[in-house]
Amino acid sequence: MPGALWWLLLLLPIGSALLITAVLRPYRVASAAVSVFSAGACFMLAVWGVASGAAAPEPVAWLRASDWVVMVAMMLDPLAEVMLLVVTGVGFVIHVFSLGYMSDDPGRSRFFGGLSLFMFSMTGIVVSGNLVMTFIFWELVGVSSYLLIGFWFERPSAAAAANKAFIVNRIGDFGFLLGILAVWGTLGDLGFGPLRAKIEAGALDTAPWLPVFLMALGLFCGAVGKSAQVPLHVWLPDAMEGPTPVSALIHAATMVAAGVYFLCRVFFLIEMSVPALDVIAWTGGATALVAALIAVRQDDIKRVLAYSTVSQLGYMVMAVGLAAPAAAMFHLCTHAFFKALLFLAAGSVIHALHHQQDIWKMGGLRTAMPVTFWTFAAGALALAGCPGLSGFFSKEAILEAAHETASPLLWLGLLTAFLTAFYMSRLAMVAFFGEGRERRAREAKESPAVMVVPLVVLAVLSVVGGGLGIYGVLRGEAAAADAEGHGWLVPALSFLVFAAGVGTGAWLYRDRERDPLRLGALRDKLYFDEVYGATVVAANGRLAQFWDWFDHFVISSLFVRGTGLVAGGVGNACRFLQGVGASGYAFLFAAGAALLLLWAAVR
Amino acid sequence: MSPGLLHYLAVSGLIFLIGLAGVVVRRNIIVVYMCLELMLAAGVLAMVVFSRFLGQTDGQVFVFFIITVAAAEVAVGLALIVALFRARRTTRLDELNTLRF
Amino acid sequence: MSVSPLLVIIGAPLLGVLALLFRVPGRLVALGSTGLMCVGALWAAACMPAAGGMQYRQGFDWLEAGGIRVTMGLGVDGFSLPFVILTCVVALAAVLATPRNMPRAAEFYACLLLIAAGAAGSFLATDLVFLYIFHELALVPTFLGIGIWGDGPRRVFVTFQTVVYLMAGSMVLLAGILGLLWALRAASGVAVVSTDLVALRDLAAAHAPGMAAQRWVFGFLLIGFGTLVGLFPFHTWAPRAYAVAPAPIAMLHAGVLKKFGIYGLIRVGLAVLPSGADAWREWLLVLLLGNILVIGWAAVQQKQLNDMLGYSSVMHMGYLFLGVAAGTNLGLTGVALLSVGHGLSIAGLFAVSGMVLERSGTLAMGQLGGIASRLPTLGFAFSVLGLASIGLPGLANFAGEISILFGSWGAHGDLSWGPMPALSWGVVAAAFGLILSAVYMLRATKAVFFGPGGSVEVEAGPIPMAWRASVFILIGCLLVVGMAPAGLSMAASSGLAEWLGGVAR
Amino acid sequence: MIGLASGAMAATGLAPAGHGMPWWQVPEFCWLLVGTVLLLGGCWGPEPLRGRAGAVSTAFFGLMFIVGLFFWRPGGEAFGGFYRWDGLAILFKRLFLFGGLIASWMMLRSPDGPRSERIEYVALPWFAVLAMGLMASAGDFAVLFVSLETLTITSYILVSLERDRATSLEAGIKYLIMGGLSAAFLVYGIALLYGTCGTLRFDEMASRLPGALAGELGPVARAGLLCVMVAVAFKVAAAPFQWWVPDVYQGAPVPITGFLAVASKAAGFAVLLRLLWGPFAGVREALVPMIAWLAAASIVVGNFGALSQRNLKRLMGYSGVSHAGYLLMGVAAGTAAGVEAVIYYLIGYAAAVFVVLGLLAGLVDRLGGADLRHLNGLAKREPGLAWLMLVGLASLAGLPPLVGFLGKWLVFVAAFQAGLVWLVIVACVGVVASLYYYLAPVRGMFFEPPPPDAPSLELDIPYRTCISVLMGITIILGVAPGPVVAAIGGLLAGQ
Repeated sequence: MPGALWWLLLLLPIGSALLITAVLRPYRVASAAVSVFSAGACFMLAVWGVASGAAAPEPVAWLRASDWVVMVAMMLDPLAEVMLLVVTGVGFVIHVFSLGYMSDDPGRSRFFGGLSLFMFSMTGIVVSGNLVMTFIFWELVGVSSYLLIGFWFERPSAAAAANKAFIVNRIGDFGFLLGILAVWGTLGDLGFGPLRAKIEAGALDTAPWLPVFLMALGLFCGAVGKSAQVPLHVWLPDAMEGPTPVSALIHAATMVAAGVYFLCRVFFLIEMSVPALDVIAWTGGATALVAALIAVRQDDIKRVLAYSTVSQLGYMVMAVGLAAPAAAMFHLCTHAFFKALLFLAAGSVIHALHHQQDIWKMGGLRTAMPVTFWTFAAGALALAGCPGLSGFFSKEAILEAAHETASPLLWLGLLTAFLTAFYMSRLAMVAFFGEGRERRAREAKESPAVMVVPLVVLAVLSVVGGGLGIYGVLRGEAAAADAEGHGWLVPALSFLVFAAGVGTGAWLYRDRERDPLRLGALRDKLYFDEVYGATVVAANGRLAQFWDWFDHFVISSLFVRGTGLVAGGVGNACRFLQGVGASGYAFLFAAGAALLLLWAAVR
Repeated sequence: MSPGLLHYLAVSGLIFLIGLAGVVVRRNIIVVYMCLELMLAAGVLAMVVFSRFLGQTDGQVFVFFIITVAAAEVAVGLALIVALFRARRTTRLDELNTLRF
Repeated sequence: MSVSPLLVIIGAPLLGVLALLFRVPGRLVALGSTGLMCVGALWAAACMPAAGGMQYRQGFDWLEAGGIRVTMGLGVDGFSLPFVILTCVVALAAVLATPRNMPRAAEFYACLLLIAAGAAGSFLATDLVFLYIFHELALVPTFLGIGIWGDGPRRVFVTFQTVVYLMAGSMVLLAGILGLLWALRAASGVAVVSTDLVALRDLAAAHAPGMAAQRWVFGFLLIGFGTLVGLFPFHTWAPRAYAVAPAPIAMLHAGVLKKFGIYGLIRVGLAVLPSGADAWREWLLVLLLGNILVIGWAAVQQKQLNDMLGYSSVMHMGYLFLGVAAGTNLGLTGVALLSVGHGLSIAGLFAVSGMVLERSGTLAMGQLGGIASRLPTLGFAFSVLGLASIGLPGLANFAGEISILFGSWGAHGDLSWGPMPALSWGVVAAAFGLILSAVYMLRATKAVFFGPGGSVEVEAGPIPMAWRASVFILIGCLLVVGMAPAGLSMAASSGLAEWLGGVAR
Repeated sequence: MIGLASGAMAATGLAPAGHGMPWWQVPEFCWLLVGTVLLLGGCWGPEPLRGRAGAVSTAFFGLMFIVGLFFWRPGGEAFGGFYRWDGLAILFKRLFLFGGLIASWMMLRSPDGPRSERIEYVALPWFAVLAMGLMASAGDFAVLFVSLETLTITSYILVSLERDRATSLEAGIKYLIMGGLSAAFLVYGIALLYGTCGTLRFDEMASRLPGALAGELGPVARAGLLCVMVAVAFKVAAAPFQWWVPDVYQGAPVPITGFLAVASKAAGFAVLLRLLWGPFAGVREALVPMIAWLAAASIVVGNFGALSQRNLKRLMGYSGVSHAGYLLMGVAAGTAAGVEAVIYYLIGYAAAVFVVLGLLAGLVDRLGGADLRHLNGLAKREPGLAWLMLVGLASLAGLPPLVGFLGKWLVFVAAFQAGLVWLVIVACVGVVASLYYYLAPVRGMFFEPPPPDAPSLELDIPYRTCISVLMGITIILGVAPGPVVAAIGGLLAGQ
């Protein structure tokens, strides 16, 4: 493939988005067709390009002022290629699924326009060759996410969730931007290639630890926001207000993983600061555990999956922090498959149940929706770490990394894995087994083929994804060779916690009408929203109130109007002086003359 | 001791100030007007004195101009005061207060 | 004098005003004039030679008195070109956004055209005095525009406050200009000082005024120009004026005319008084933090859509001032880009809020809601423009913001690990401001356009084509500049490099 | 017959040769003749002539103005130096004639009372202009005193001629008393100066005054100097001697207000410049701070006092005080540039004031008064007139591209270059405040609805044209000031 064709990867989706927005909005079928076509074409292009090993195209200057240039440059190393295939592949599958899922929505054009915009932005992040370009597409995925979460903007909850997602991400981006600026300010470059070269040449070797730590931390901030790490994870569960394909594509498989991808991309920089790696690892570990705990006691099918996503993202970030970016990326890929699958399956269920999402109102879907059930089960098992399925391998790679560094994070990871298996079996038991608890559940029917086929495709990937050699590609040829020789301890422990988790879940939730566990704190998401409401949001409100008051009453009233009043006062004084009548005038006249005389006498 | 220049000047200045005070203090327009004439007279006195002491006649000629102008001013002024009295039945300055502020 | 694009740009609106005296249909004249302006701007941009320096220069000696020679001159360089284009586009958009049933239409269009002429003239003038004169030209039309067609119970008060405040700024500026000429004359000893900008710059380069003079004069220029832009704490006129003004006036004023101050500060202040600028940098930093943080938070608190837009507009001026404080080529290029972006986006936002007001009779965010489902065009336009204004990549504002932030971050490439310079702290605050701007803009979008319907009835008829055209022209320009900012940025950058010469760091 | 005679005389002042200037070339004689003939003809002439006296007077003003504008060349003096014929005199005389022309036109056409039926309104402006002309040409304190008092006494009559109107009389009386006071100061000052310098001639005093001030009678001379300055300050309406201004401007008939505002103030400045570049030249530097303070006080009192005025005429009075302040800035600069600026400013001020007051004169009785509220809705009733008024007010406020801005620019530059930075800053503050009150009438005209059942406002075409021409002057002098500024500079330099 000629290298210049890579540009189509960006041009097709943005063209599709613009075309739909500007022209095709009234034509829903055409919009959908254009969007799906562009997604498909992108996937084909990606496969073709990767297969033929096409070189990256010539960069183009986007913004230039004196000697400062921002390039639109592509960087297509194995990391990017793997991610590209995952993004375009999963994206295409989900586009197809959406055809069915959104078939009866009046705003379908807008939906597909948003999806195309997202594909553009996400592809941009993947192929980006420098920090500013990453930041640009970073913001753009944020916006497409905002638009799609708020797709049903008539719902106040959706509009609120969209805002929350955008603003929380902006908080992360604040640090991200400063990190980029710091990198540029100290290393004087923005491109990943030159930066890497400089660092490998020892540019940071003599640096004090603090600036490098802050630099790495700044970049990590972006990932914290985008990949929903504690403490900025709060937006992701709310983002489930969007249509389910969006949740699958953006808020499970691809966009939220962009943070992890980016960390791997700049790992050469982050690894220069050991404290930063520690911070990253522990943030990831904490996220994994906290989210898994909360997931245990959620009742909304999508929210369980959302917290599970947060938890798995924490896993990946932890892997980066443990200096195992390949493991992180591996888990990212497998997670993309099975989490997309899980969401699509959940979408299939929701679609069939006419937008019922509470698992306690489901039940018995195993028989009503067999394909959905089996694919869901495949995904759930993969997520839970069933040996032989993709999730087992990738999760095990991460735990292995923790084991190698003898980090206490290994135990934390295992606990999380147990919880994962537990809540997934809980979800499957409550939603699919037993009897239907509501009429809608009892009357559910299998979804149409356009939705089922993507499920099957993803299910296959989830099952075999561990064996596709992705890990090898990511670790490089040499590392792949000695990857075989890992010990027995970690796989054994993994299997143990998997079995324990599934067993406990199946035992506890078999034929239940309501949740046997109370765990109010977990049900209330460990009060993150409440704490933020009482602190950050309240402080923001107070500050806004105060400065508004300051602006109105101090600056505007006191200074500005005060000046006006003083002027008016002087004017009135003049006026009243003028009211004294003719004799008064004579007196004032004489007084004026006396003043002049006095002045002359004093001089 | 014969009165010197400064004595005359002092008298003239006093007359000027008295006139000024009258203008400021008095409320009757005619009286005020007379006080104005008093001030002019102070000027006239000074002029004549200086003319005398300088040994010139310029100043004394100037006095005639002053007197003429003052006469014209009085003519107009009295006409105005009469008109005012006709219109308002008053010659008091402090009752002229339509134009204020 | 041959016909140059600049003559077209400046002449079209003035001729339009003349034509309006003769009972010609106002809308037609206004559309024609502003259309011609756009043609002129395109012509100027298309035929602009790559070499730097003032282009299309023409002019003549106008007045020589009191040791000061004033020349009437027009010219454009890479730095003023973005502002000129902005003026023309927004003028056209403002005319298009004017409702067809505007009462006293001829007078209204006359006001619009006069403001447009004033703005265009001040960006095209190559003479310090004319720079001032053209800006002042817009004062009375602003007064009439807000006072006659404005809305709200405090209309008259706000109108007076606005023009008196602007006049105060202008007078500080005038004092600064006089001081500048005086200082230059004292420093150089020439008998007659020419107020031609090029001559002034060269004179200052050859005979720089003393430090005390630079400090004083730059202080006046900073506060004078700053007041016109809405530099904290001299900003209070702006949000109130825009809240009251009719949409087209607010579009032109907030979008274009306000940029005059920042343009002048760079064109005159930085070029002629670089040491003065250095001396004021820390102060400027403090004040611009007021713009970004104080006004940013105050914007969050606003309850009226127009108020919020006004505050947001003032807040974004802080970013422009950050670029000025940095004084680097990159930062100042960013100022030009962000001026364009902000001008286009705020103009569009005011157009939308004007339409919302027309359709619902109120702008209280508490009473509005769900307009996007009744009038999708409005929702779409507001979302895009709002996102542009909070710095969405792909739209023009982002390119400007990122250039300013990079340009202000300090020297790059050196591995000295000293403490952060003050400017960098300003950048930190500015980056924080990006969060604030997202908070207030998205909140407003949600309150007005999303969610279920509000408590007031929204009239859901079709949106007039002209209005659509207006907003889509603005969005189109935002997209074009945002997607491919290199053209403008290189023009601005080379223009600045030529203009400031060794001055810019 | 009168026409013929005056036409012949109008050719006077054409080409004075050298220093001697035959008396018949002094244009004031011609003006005196016109005034006298008009007065006598108006009193006793045949009825058709009497009815047309106003028109004849206006025509002659026009004629004289044109002659003065195009044919006068400076240089020379008459009556042995009592009468100067230099550039300053010529410039001011043109201004006076212009003021007389517009004022008599306004009285002729304005529906504000059947003015031209009273012969005083026709004839007295001639005597006033005559007096002003002499003031501008004075070479001796005697001439100065007599001409100044002639002007003052004429003004008393013009102001208070509307005897049936209480405000007119009251204004007249107040003017009379304040004028008398100022005359007394003038006389006393002249006497003291005469006594200490031993002369009344300007050129002789110029050389003797510094010595006199330093001599043993120094304080007396100083007091005399100040008394004269007080009288002049009164004439130009500078604070703190401005007390008569608001009342007189408000009480007088509108055309007279305009005449006072333009011509009388200009005459005051003519005297001031004459004195400072004549007898007081030696002490000018010492007087500058005082003038600067007077300027500052006028700017503050005028501008701030006007802020809450509700009557347009009274507002114009305060505005006149403030403009006296700006003009004094130019004087305080003490440079040729300052004098140039003052004259240019006066021209622009004249045009703008006549636009505003001319419109008011034309409309005042159908508006129902000269209060600001009477202007309400003018833009809806007569948009053209409202815009004319707006231009006039904007020019007074000093907004470009009108002549008001240019005048201020020149004055500010002159003051700044002279080092009066503080004064420029005070003036800037004043300008800001002034915008508020100049826009107050605009607010009424443009923002407010017209009163219910308001009568239609017809203004005949010639009158409109006249005002439009004046507006044109404010715009043209603002847009293309070069030639006029150059001409002023040339005349002052004696070419």
